[in-house]
Parts: sequence; structure tokens; C-alpha cells
Amino acid sequence: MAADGVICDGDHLVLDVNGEKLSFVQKLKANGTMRVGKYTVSTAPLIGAPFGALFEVTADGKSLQRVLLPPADEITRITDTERDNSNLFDRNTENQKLTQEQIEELKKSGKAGSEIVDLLCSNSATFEKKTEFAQDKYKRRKAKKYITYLTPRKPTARMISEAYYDKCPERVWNLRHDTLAVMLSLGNVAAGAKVLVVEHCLGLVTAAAVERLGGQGAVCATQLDERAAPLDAVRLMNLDPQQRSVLFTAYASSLLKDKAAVERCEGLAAMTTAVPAAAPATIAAAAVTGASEAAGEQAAQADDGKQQAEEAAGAGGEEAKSADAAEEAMEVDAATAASGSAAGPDAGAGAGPSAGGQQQERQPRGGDGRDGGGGGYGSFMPRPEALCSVLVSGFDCCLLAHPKMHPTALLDAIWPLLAPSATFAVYSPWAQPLAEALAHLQGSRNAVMLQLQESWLRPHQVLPARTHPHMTCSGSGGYLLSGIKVVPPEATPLAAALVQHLKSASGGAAAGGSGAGPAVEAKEAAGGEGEGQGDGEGRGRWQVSLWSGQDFGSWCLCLHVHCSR
Amino acid sequence: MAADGVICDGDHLVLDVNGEKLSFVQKLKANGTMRVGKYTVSTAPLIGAPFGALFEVTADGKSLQRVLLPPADEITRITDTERDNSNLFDRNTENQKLTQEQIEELKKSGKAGSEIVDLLCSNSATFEKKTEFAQDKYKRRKAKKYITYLTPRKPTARMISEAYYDKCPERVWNLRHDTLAVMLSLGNVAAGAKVLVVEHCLGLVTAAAVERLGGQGAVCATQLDERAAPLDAVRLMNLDPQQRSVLFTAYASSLLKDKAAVERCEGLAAMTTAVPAAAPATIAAAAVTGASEAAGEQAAQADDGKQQAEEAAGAGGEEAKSADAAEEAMEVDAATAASGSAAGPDAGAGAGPSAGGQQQERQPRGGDGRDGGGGGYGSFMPRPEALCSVLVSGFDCCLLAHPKMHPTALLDAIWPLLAPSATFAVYSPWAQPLAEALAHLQGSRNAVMLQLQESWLRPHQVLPARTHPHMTCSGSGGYLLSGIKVVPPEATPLAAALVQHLKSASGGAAAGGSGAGPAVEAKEAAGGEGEGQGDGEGRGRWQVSLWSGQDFGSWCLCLHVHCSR
Amino acid sequence: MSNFLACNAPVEDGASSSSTTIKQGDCVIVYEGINSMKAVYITPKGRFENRFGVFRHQSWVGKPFGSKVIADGGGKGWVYLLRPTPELWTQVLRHRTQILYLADISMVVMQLDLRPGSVVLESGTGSGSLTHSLVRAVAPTGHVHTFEFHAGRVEDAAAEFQQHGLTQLVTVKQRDIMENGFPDTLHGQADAVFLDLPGPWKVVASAAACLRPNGRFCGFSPCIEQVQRTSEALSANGFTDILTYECLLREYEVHRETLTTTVRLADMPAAKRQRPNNRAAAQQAAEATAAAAAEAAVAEAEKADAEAGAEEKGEAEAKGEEKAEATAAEGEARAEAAEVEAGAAAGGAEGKAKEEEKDEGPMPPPKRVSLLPACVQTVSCRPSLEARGHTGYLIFARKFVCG
Amino acid sequence: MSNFLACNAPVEDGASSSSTTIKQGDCVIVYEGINSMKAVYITPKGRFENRFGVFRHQSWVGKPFGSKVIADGGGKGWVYLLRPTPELWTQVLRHRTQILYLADISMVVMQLDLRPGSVVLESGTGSGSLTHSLVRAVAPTGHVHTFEFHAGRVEDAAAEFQQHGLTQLVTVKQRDIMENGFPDTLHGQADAVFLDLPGPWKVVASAAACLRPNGRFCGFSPCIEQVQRTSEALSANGFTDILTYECLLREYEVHRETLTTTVRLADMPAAKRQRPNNRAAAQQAAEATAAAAAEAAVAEAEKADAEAGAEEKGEAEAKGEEKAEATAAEGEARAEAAEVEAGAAAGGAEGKAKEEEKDEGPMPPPKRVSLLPACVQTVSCRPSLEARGHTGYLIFARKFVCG
Repeated sequence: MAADGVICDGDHLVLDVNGEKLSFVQKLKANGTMRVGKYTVSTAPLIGAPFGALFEVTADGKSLQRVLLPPADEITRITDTERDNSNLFDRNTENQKLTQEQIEELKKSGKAGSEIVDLLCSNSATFEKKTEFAQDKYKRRKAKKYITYLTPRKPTARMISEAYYDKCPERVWNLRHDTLAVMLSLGNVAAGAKVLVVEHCLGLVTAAAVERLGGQGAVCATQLDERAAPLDAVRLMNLDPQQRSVLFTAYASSLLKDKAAVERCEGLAAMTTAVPAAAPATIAAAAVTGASEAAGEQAAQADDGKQQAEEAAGAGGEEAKSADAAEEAMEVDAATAASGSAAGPDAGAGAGPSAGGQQQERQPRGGDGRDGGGGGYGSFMPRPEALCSVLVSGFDCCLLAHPKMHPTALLDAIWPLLAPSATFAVYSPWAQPLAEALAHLQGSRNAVMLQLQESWLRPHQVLPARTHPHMTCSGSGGYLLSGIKVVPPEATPLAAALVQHLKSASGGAAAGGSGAGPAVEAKEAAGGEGEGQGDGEGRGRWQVSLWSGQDFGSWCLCLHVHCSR
Repeated sequence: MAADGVICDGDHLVLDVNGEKLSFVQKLKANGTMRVGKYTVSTAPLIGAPFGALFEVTADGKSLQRVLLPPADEITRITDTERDNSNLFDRNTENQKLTQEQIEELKKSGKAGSEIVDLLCSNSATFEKKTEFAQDKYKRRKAKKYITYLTPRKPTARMISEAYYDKCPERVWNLRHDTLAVMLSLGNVAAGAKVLVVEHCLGLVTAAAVERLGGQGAVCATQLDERAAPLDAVRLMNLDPQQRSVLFTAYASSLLKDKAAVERCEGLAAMTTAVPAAAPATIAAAAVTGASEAAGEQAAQADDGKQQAEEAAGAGGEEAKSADAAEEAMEVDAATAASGSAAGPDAGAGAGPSAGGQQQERQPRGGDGRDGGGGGYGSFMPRPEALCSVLVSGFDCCLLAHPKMHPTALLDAIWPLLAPSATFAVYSPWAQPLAEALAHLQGSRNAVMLQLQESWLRPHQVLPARTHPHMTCSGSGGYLLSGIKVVPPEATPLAAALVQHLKSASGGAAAGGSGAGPAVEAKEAAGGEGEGQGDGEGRGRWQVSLWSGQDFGSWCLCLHVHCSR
Repeated sequence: MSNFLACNAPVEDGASSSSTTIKQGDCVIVYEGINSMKAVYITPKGRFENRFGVFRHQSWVGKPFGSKVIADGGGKGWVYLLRPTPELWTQVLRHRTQILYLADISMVVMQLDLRPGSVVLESGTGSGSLTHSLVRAVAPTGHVHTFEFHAGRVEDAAAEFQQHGLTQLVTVKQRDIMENGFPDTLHGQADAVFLDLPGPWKVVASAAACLRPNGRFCGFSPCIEQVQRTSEALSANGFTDILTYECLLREYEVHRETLTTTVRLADMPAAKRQRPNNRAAAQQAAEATAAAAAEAAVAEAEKADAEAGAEEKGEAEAKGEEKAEATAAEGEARAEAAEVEAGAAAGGAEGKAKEEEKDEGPMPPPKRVSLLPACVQTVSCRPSLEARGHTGYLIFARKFVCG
Repeated sequence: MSNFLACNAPVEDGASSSSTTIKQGDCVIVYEGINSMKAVYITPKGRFENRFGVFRHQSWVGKPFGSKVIADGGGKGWVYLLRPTPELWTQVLRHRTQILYLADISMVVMQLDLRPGSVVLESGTGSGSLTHSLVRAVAPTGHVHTFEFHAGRVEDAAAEFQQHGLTQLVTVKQRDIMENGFPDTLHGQADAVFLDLPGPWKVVASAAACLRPNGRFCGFSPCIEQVQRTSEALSANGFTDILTYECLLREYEVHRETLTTTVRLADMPAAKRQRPNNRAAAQQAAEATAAAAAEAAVAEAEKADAEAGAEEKGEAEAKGEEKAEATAAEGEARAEAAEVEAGAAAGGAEGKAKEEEKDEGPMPPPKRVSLLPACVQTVSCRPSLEARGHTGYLIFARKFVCG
């Protein structure tokens, strides 16, 4: 059996064209068509084929033909990265006996591109005189022109990551697959882990974590404000209900409030009963997520600049051409979000829940649940036992990839949710904010194994007599800050440590029964350096205080003055 | 004739031991000794030999033996960078027939190490059975143990750069030779250029610029405060008087003042006469440099932290052992500076010039002028014509490598001294300050071709069947900001542009005849964005205002408020 | 059953936090510093000793992982007790061979498409560094078959897997894979194969036999010549998507730096004498007025005291630890920051007199921020100077899907 | 005699600035944007035209290099006139072959120990990119002998050297160096040799014959196999210190970024409605009160107007220019900064009312800085996404000193 199984009607796919271009197909239809390079072909041959099978576009450009043996010329991955090394010699001396008309005729005849290439070689007056390497080069050049290979891939987190980085690196903040791989290692993400994710990379980090868990453990896709946690990449995977069951969405603020509520009951034995009472805030918040997601995402995009808005608009115009849907899947997704609600941040806010109107907005997004099992993608409610577990013990992995949020503030905010010895990894395309966060954590003495690293990746061309690194490559995969949370000695019993955390985090504010939450300072009491302090005013956001004013640049002094005096 | 000439008594040298360790010899004495690896050998064989000749330490470790033919085993550069790739097989199976005693005997006999290695090979029971590659590996391992090769090198800027980076990278702020090379290219440094240098890298940048000029043009080693411009690297080179003649030292403040004076005379024709009158401030400042250099350098070091002070102290203790002098040349240099004046910053300030006491302090540093030609290294007086040229036309190259000075402030300060179309390159071990300076220049519209780059260097081991990049390498060579100065259209005639610059730079302050200089804002008038403004108070420093408060982080807002209101 | 994998712990056991606290038999990573860690297995009578003191294992039982613990008998020493992860294990394991590090390991796990349930073959086992990461990736339902030529290493690795509670997930066997290939029983069974051998090309045919269609291959080789031969073998054995990567992690050092923002008019003797050094002046001002600036500085001073108390520890940590420099530098920078802060606060009121005393001469009354414009404090980062330049090339390939 | 080299200009001519101003025959680099430059040779009747307007050469004569000049006839267009340097030339030259770039060129010049007076051999000349840097390094007393197989390229290069006033410093000849080696007349004459040929190993013996003892060799090869063969040839021909390097320049993009520093309690409906977006709120506040915050904002606003006027130019520059993005982003960021500043100033007094109006509900009276804690403005840099991954390997060697 093939390692990745076979392609079914309704599957999502990543299309790999000539090993150099990746695109998405969502919900493959057996009787549909799709775009492959410059051709539009029927999707029928894909159904029932194993993921990873090789197809060739027929020379007439209208259909796919399965290739059952590895191409003899080993050029399924056609690269063209040669520096012209033969400066001294002109090369426009090829004598091709086939005329352009004959070649066009061949193409129209429906012959496979590889056959045309063979004919071109045998009709070249100079081909036989060339060296072996020159012949190889010649074939590759012609193959690039006449053959289109297609490989349908299973949409794994790796493939989605490569495709995103390839198509729209700025929308995943340049997070490259090798950096993501290191992030998952440093986070110690594995089956059974309880993973807290805060990200703004199209759900890529969330998707990777869900994949690694294999149905055991918990992944909380956390949202900080009214913008829903992105789940685009999760939706692109063919997850079964068990795999998907680990994922839930929640507001950071609800988690913090619930954790405080759990801790107030003190004594670990009482917690299981305490949870149901405390849970509603989180669960309600999670329920809202699905409904406000489209609007929230749209608001997020509007906030991110014109480019994406333009992309979405452009794709919206093309939506009619369903043949292009595969090629444009990602943009279409954005357009869908846009059409789901009126545009603009106000609309995003308007679509948000009101205290009484939460329940009726809890429709799943239409049709996303491909196999009907479990809830749709729109409602990632936490399973009570998973929620209980993360609230009592804390998350043991933490993956942050929300670069527009200063990492110092973000770490401060979610810190109480992490278990002692929790591994965390923070991604950013910039080194400087991570350096500031590292300095901050170093000062706080609440974390060890602090490292700031950049993943460096270099692909090589390995060909006879032509081995060298690729001539162009990705310039950056971003930076990672990582570490492990520790707790001071005076807080030996776990519960006490947590209680201490939360008491200082939530200050003297009352329990979250009322609609207005407390504005609290999430100042770490650990290490005896800080002191918790709440201002008791019902302002609608978390104010994260700073241990050291310098970490934030110009505004920090003002902020500090404002917050604490 | 050898490309680099022959070694003479009194020359400075760089010693290259086994191609992997570099050290300095200052003022080679024909009848002295020097340290080579763990041996102390006579220097006599070096005299009259070409630079780059190969020597081998005799097996008794007491003398040098010239090697006149390339070693047959091609292992003058003994590297040991192999990852042990044969995990599967134990290798401690060598059967050496020579006993350890016999080997010791051979060493005492005065045999060359290469002969011992040959004997070891022929007495190994397994050597002949090894593959060719394994034999090669074996020989290299043994060679590393028994042979010490020495190559005396001409102390070029490249060799000095490599030696500094190797020995004390932190004292040249990690400036690596390839980064220096790029800096010289971007600066367009060449014969005839007028180069402004502000650096804190042991004089390395200055030395490289002097070398590239070959006796034609001007290099101004500029000092910003009472700390003299470092010239250590210049002193390590064997410069002839003509080559050396391009170099002079000056205070940035004097140059700025003189330039203002020159410009006040308006009209280019009048300037040649104006210069002598205006020059004294700069020349007097330059004269002082020599005397206060030792003290100033000492102050700079004290400021830079304990490490260097400790180094100097440690070397001072070893100074008695003259045999170690070669090995420790650099540290000895620091110790000399330390003994030249009482330690501590106050001493440094105390040794500085007072208005009336400048002249008598103008002794050159003893004995540094190795050939008696021209002034000693202590007095780099500007030639009047060179000074005139840079004051009238401005510097056409600018190399800045003073990382403890914020590049935005440094560029602002020296900006009026640069000619239009001047090329500049700024070095820092950190990207962030350079990024801030780039953003600042971009906003000012006074420079084009702005680039922030990092030089990336990777050495490779190329050996049969064992080709790969070195297993360890330098992690960073630092960052470069570069660009070209431009001037706005309304200032078409050069003189007018300069006058405008200087008027705005010096504000309404009077000419620098008095002892107290004006505290001025070097705000660029170009582009019509700024407005010059002086506070007229005799405070002893330049206050550099900022175009945009954000460039400096936290303090900038306060600064801005303080400076301009 | 030890605590190496989260999936071995009772994950739904919300009522007790036993999985998060240290118990008998657990592997604990004792953290003294980023380059000074040890693996310790908790036993009833066990003791951990280091230069800072003696710690009874028993006193650690019941504490949560991540705790800072103080040496017995009121010693000043302390260590952190961390939950083991494959990454920490890579830092503490006994090197029986050269090992793979984080960048390569992460890339291998990602590019081999490992996930819970995968079956992966590895040769050779070596020090078991990569093996732990492979096990983590395929647990709890997959399996790692790892092979090693050297009998002693097989034994050591097997003992470690036992101790770490991984025996259900990994099988280690002695076998000369380069000579004999993988066992026939594994043909058609593997989702992924990883080779770290001197001659990976010799094993490509066997790997092809073991891999399912679309299965992933990875070979690690330090030298390009091995890569070239392996690539040829892969092409000849029905592999496709043959891609060679190098990957490294570039480490950055983080410091607090003070950058000067003022060019001084240094040829003015009078001014010079009064202000020999901006920073020195700032420090003097801060020191002179520290007592007065009580509200702002007291907390910082207490911290400084605390740090002085921890000095012995700090010194010890610094030895032989590059990373510890960062901590030390950080401490220094904090002290500086405290001084500057104190200076600023002091300058506002009581400090003013002091300051004017120093700045004799016709100065305008200094404002609150008069000392500040001379420099700017920043957090700076730069790549570490000593870096790993190369580990090896990773050749990835995919078994062609014929059927 | 053109203006390509500083040493060709009368350096001691302090009385006149003729060497710094544009004159007939000069080569001028016309700079439109970092990726849009052209070389122009000044002629009496010459005209330079681009999409922004027409410029007569004559109107440029007498202006200093580095000037910004406006198009004739009051067009809006402008360009900068830069003095040529080998680096600028590399960006504008007509590519007759693949060329070397800054990183490799700098390394070659440095590692070949070139200085005024050196004699250096080059093959092939190619597009003459490296040749210009070699000439700069050895001028005014050294010489570059450069050889090229292709007759047309020889002609083109010779014409350029003539036009750039370099004929005393460089000789270009047609010759098949791989076949015939360097001319015998150069034996023992060279301080340095540079080869950029498909088969550098074929020329190593000839290079050895031309080099003086201790002379430096450099070969540039894209593929590792060429490096391996060349290294062997160097060992066999009396070279030592054989070192292979790769060097690249990594480019960084600089932007102004706004990072959020506040996690919002987003499940509070009332609050949410009032503050849909911190930034949007800040902007609205800034806009609404811009008129009132006159002192702070007027200067910025004027600048914004000026920028609006330059819009056409800015748009045009942006096309096809990656680097221009930085400028555009910068402009945007500045506009934002102005708004925030305005907002802050406004918040102090007149703005307060507006703000309270928006923030209806039981809020405490907002303080001056109430909008600020939500974000921090920073200058950020990161490596450019598209990078040159490889150019070639540089093999350096030194001729063994036998005599």
C-alpha cells in the first residue's frame, strides 16, 4: 500500500507541477477540471490513484496520462539553475531538422512531451556530437519546454508549508518549512502533548501541531482579540475526525479567566468539579470563533495592508471561472471570507458576538466537514476533559507565530497558561523583537535554555560534473526564540505555583461572571520581582505590564508610567 | 623577484604557523629569537629570505630550516576538520613498530618532522594496507603532531585583518577580512581618493585604506573625542614614507570648524589663501594626537571593559620574557600604552592638551619610525595641500567602523565633510543600528544606493573523496550599510551647496578663534526639511539632532524635546 | 515506563498532576546552565552532587518538572529540574559516535513525513540521538527499526530505550547494513528510511525494497562525493524528487549595548576636563544620588544585592559556558540601567544640585534628562562568532509510485 | 581621459573643483532608482530621455557629481548624477557574459593582494566587470593584462576601457587561454592571476610560469567538480595555501513596523464594539484632531504634501524595483508616525473630547498617552526573501617560494 493512501473524491490536494510549482485543490471533484500550468485538464484520472503518483499532461494539453515507470531521463524535477559556464563558446549552433510547424503538429497529435523531446534529440544534427553532459543539458532544456509533469500530493503540513512559502511567503511571515520543523522540535510537539498556539501564519503552525499529535493530546488555537485564530491550513488537510478532535479554539482572555477560576477553588482534588462551572467563558468564546472567523479574518486582512485586499479582490473577480479554482484556491478562500461579511474592520466588529447573541451565530462554515464526522470546522469546541487538563496542568508546549504582536507582550500574556518545564518557541521574521523578548526573559529568570536562532537552508544541485548549490535560494526563513519555563523553589507544589501565578495575574478583580472583564496586569510574581496589581476598571482589554521599560523602545516609559502609577 | 620582496632587519612580520595560527612580530631583530608554536627559535634564518618562504621547525625545536621545495605530501596547511564518517569501524588498530622512546630519540636527533612522519608511515604495519585516502589521513594526523611549518608573511592589511580576527575578534568588533574587502569596494577606495575614516577597530580600516592608496590621495584618521584614532594596524605594516604620507589625523570637530571657516570666505578662488588662516585648528589638533594617543587609547580601553585591561596587565607581566614578545606583540602594545601614562580615564583626560600646552607635548612615540624617513608615527600632521583639498572639495570616500557610536549620529556628524557623490560604508557587528541609520538616511533623501548587507563567507575543504565545507567556521563578519551622498537641485554650484551645509551646521556661532567651540546642531538643511539652530552656549560637545525621534529608541523623544525646545 | 513521551503519560487524568511531577524512575534533566546539563534517573536512595552541593533524589519527588531546587543542608547551590525531551537528551547523551543536531534532526523528521503510526528504518543507531526524535514522531502507534554495526552501541542504546520506556516503539538490532542491507522481513513495510553510513549508496537498493510506494528516503553524508554517488544510486533504483539540502542553525547572542549618540568637541580643554567620560559622569551622578532616589532605585538595589548573593553561583556558571556570558552581560547592563534610571530620577530633584556642582561653569540649569542624550540603550543581537559551518548533506528522495 | 579613477584627476588641484564637477566626455551614472541606473557619456549635443522628461547633457556640465537634476522645460522628472565607480559600473554595464558581483569581486581583489603597482592577469575579460575593479586596485602604476576568447567582446571591452580613460592601465587581447596559456612574454611578470574559465585546471601550469614567487592565484568556478580538478592541478604545479571559499552578500530589507503590545480582552462585547481596532482608532483620532494639533503636525503635513506631489515619480520608481518598496514603506510609516504624533499631541488637549466621544461608556478620563501603549514603532530589518544562493567557488593559492 502506498505510504499516503489513495486520492478520493472530495479530498484536498497539493499539485506539484514539474517539481517547481505548488498549488492547492480543495475538495477534488471526480468529474471536474483543474488547472495544471497553462493547461486545463480533467480531474478524473486522479481519483483512486495513490498520492504521489506521476502524471503527464498530454501534448494536446487537455488530459492527464499516468506515468507508471520513472522517466528514463530522470527529469521529473526540471531545474534550470545553471550559470552559463561556457562563456567562451557560442551555442546558438543547434541544427534542428524538425521545423516549428512539425513540432506544433506533434503537440497537437496528443503525443507525450517526453516523446517529442526524444524526437527533437534524434533530429538534432549536433546532439550526437555533444558530450554526455551537454546532451543531458539539451534534454533538460527541451523537457522544460515540452513536458508538464504533475504529481498530486497529500496536503501534509510540510507540503502546505512549502506551497505557502512558494506562493505567498509574506502571508505566512516568511515562515519556511525548515524553520517550522525546528519550531516543532523545540516545542517538543508530539502525540499526547498539550499545545498552545497563537499564530498569524494562515493556520500553518496549528496544522503542523495537529498533524504531529495524531489524535492524542490537545491543540488550542488561541485568539487574542476579535480576529479569529487562522485555520486555513488546517482546512487544507484531509484530517479524520480523530485527528481533528485534538483541536479547539479559545480566547486567551477566557483561558486566563477560567484558569484563575479553577485555581481559586484551590486544592487539586476540587478541580474536576470546579471546571464545569468555570468552563463556560472559554467554551462560549470558542463557539463564537467559528461564526466570527470569516469576519475576523477579513478584518485582519484589511489591517494587514492593501496587497492582500487586492489579492482577494482580484481572486473574487476570477471566481466565476471555476476552471481556475484549483490554481487560485488560496485567494478564493480569502474572497469567500470577504463575501461572507461586509468589508472593513467595522463589519468585522459588527459581526462579533454580543452577550446574548452568541448561540444563534454558531453555524459551521458550509460544507467544510468533508466526511460528516464530528463537528464542522466552524465549531472547534474544546472537549471538557481536554479543557480541564490544560487548565489544571497547563500547556506543556507553546508555539507562537504572531509577529505583529511584540513577543515580550505575547509571552507575558500567555505565561500563566504554561506548565512548568513547558517548551516554547516563538517565530518572527525579525531578529530584534525576539532579542528583546530574550533579554526580558533572561532578566525575569522564569525561563532557561533561552536561544535565538535562525534556520539556514541550502538546496544543492547534484548532477554529474555540475554539482553546486542552487544559484538562487530563499534568503530567509525567519528567526526562532525558544526556551523552557521554570518556576522558583518557594512554589514547590504545583497547585501553589499556579495559584500564585494566577493571583498575581488576575489581581484583586472579581470572578468573570459579569460581562466586563477585569483589566489586569499579567506581571509575573515568580522570582519575587514583580507585584500583581489590578486597576479594577472595566476596560475592554488586557494591559500587559513590562518588567523593564527598555524592552519596548520609545513608548515603554510612557506606558510604564501610565500603567503602574 | 618575489612578489612581496625580502625580509629585512627591523621589519614587521605576520607569522603563519601550519596555516592555522597567525601572530605578529614587530621590528624583527636579526639576532633575536621568537616564539613559533611551542618552540622558541632564532630569527636569523628569516633575514634576507623572501616573504612567504617556508620554514620548518627542526625536530629538536630549536631552529628553523628553510624548505625550498613544496612538501611532497602537500600538507603545509594542516587542517583537521573531518567528521568521523566511519562510525561503524573501530580504528585503534594501528601497529606502530617504532616505540615511543624511539620516536623521542628521533625528535632529539634534530631530524625534520617530515622525516619522522615518513618513518612512522614506513614502520606502520597497517599503512600499506590502507586505502589511498586513509593513508593521506594518517599522514595528516601524524604531520599535525610532528611537523611545525612556519611562513613569515608580509603584514598586509589582509594578513593583519585575518590575524586580528583570529586572535581577538572582539577588539576589531568582529570585522572580518571579507567584510573589510567589501567595505573598501563600496567606499571606492583607490589611489587618489580622499578617505575619511572613523573607526574603533585597532586601526585596521585606516591601514587598509592607506594600503589601497599607494601614496596618492589622503586618509584622515578622525577622532571624535579625546580618544585618539587607533593606528595599531598601521604601525604593524612596513610602510615606506611615500605610502605613509597620505595619512593624517584630525579631530572631527576641527575639520568641521575649518570647513566652516573655509566656506565663510565664499567664492572658490579665495580658498587657497583662506586655508592657511583656517587650518591651525585642525593642524594643532592633529599635532596633539600623537602625544595624547597612548593616553587616549588607554582611556578607550578602560572604557571598553575589564577584559582588555586584564589583557594589558597580563601582557605587562610577561613583558620581561622578551622571547614571548613576538607571540604577545599585540598585548605588549597595549601594555606599552598603559605604562606610558597613569591608568584610568582621568589620566587619559589629564594627559590631553590644554589650550597653551599643546606644543610641548608633541613628541612622537619613541622608535616607531623604523626607517627614519618622514615624521615618526606619532605625528601625522596633515600636509597643507591635502588638508586644503579635503576642506575645499570634501572627502570622496567615507569608512566608518566605530560601532559604539550610533551610526545615525556619526553619519550626521561627519556629513558636511563629505563631497557630493561621496561613497560611504558603515560597519557594525549589529544589524539594528545600521537599519535605523538606513531608515534615517532614506527619510532625509540625502543619500541614494542605500544598502544593508552582511558578508557571508564559507571556506571549503577540497580533498579527494572528502570535499565539504569546513565543519566549524566564523559565524559572522558583521554588517555593512552603504550609500552615496547626493545633494538637492537648488544647490547646484558646489560652493553654494557647501556653504549652505555649513551655515546650517554651524548655525549663528562665531568663528572658531576662541577656545570654546559652539554647540551646534548638525541638522541637514538639504531638502528643505530641517532648520539649523545653535544654542550658543559653550558646552564642550557636539549635539547631533535627530530628524526623526524614533531612530534612537527610548531616549529620543526626551532628547528631541531637550535639544530643540 | 518512564516519562520521556507525553503520550506515555495518562493525558486525560485531569484530577491528578502525577504526570507533571517527578516520580521514581523518571529521567530528569538537571540544568545548571545552557552548556551544563545532566540526565539523572530518580532512585529511592539516589543523590546528585555537583560543585554547589548535594541533592537527594527523594527531595525532588513530587515536585513539578521545571522546578528550581536548592541543595540539601542549606547550601547555596541550586539547579533546575527539567522534563526530558529529545532535544535536551541530545545535549546530555553520552557520545558513542558523532551525532546529528537539532537542525538536521528537525529537517529529517519533517521531510520524512513522519507522523504517529509511521514505520521508519534507521541505520546506524550511533548514539541514539536521532532515534529519540524518530520515536517521538511516530509514537504511540508507529515503530522505529534501528540497526547498528557495533555490538556495544547496540547494547547501550537498548538499555537507554528500556530506561526511557520506549521499548514498545523502537527495536534496535545489530547488523551490518552496508554489507547485508535491511532484513527481508521489513520489505514493503517502511514509510521512511534514514541512512547515516559511510557508503549510503550501497544500501539504496535495500531501502527501495523496504519502502512502500511514495515512501521517503533520507541519507546523511558529510562529503559531497558521497552525495554524488548516493544520488546516482537513487536515480537507478526508482527514486524520484531527489533533493539535496544543507541546513544549519545560526545562533545569535543577545546583549544590552549602550551606543553613544553625541560627537564631542574634544579639542576644548575646559570642557574636556570637566567631562572626562559621559558614562563615568552618569555613573557618578547615579551613585552620588542613589540614596536620594530611593523610590526608583530601592527595588533595583535589592535585586543587585540578591545578585551579589548569587555571585558564587554566577561565577561558577560562567566557567566554560559561552552562553553564560550573555547572562553576565545582562546583569551588568541591568545594573547600568538601574544607575541611569536612578540618575534620571535623581536629576529631577535632589540630584540637580550635585550635578550642577560637577558641571561648574555657565551652564543652563540642567533639565531632568540632561544626562540622557549622550547615549542610547538597546538590546542588540548578533550571530555567535563561533559557528557550526557544516554537518553534512541531507539527500532526500521519494520512492516512485509505480502501481 | 575620463573620470573613472580618482588618480586620473588632478588631486592636488585645490583651487578648482573641476575634478568634482561634470565635464564633457565624462561618464555619468544616471540614477533613477536602486535598480534603475544608466551610464551616460557627456557630449555637447547629448540628450538623456526617460519617462520623466528630457535632460540636455549641457545643462549637467559644471554641476557637481551627486547632484539631483530636474528635467528640462519644467517637467516633474528628476534624476541623480553619480560619479562612476566600478561598483556602479557593474550595475549598468551591458552583459556580454555572466559577470561577477560585489562579494566575489571584493574577495578577489583583497585575496590577490592587489595594490597600486601590481601586475595582474585575467582571463576571460567577459563583460569587463571585474576588470574595472582590478584596474582601480593597481592604478596608477600597475597593469592589468586581460584576455578574451571572443573577438567581439575584446572589441567592446577595449572601447570601454578607452572611453573610461584606462588605456594606460589595462591591455585587452584576444587569445584562447585554455588552449594556449598566457603569452610567454608574461612569464615571471605577474603578481596575481585570475581565471574565470570552464577549465581553469588547464591553465594552472601557465599561471605558475607567469607568477612571481609568492604570487597569488585565483580561479572562479561554479561547480565543485571544477574546483576539485583545479585544486589537484595547483598542488601538482607548485602552489601552496590552496583555499576554497564561497562568499555572498546577504541583503537586508529595512522597514518601519508597528508591533502590538497589548493583548485585548476580546470577549467583552461592549468594549469590542467601541474599539474595533486599535490602529484604526488611533488613526481616526489623529485625523479628527489633526487641525487642532497644529504645532506638532504642520511640519509633517507639509512633508506629506510634498510627498504627494512626488507621487507620480514614486509610483514609477516602484515598478520593477524591489528596493523601492522600502522607500514606499518608509513613506507610509512616516505618515503613520505623523498621525500617531498628531494623535498624541491632540490627545493632550483638544483631542480628549473627541476621544471620549468615541469611547462612550464608563471609561476613566483618558490620559495623554492613552493611545500609545497599544503598539510600539520600530525600524525592523530582515534578510531579503529572494537571494543569490550561489555564484561560484573561489579557489585561492599562492605560488611556492622556491628560490
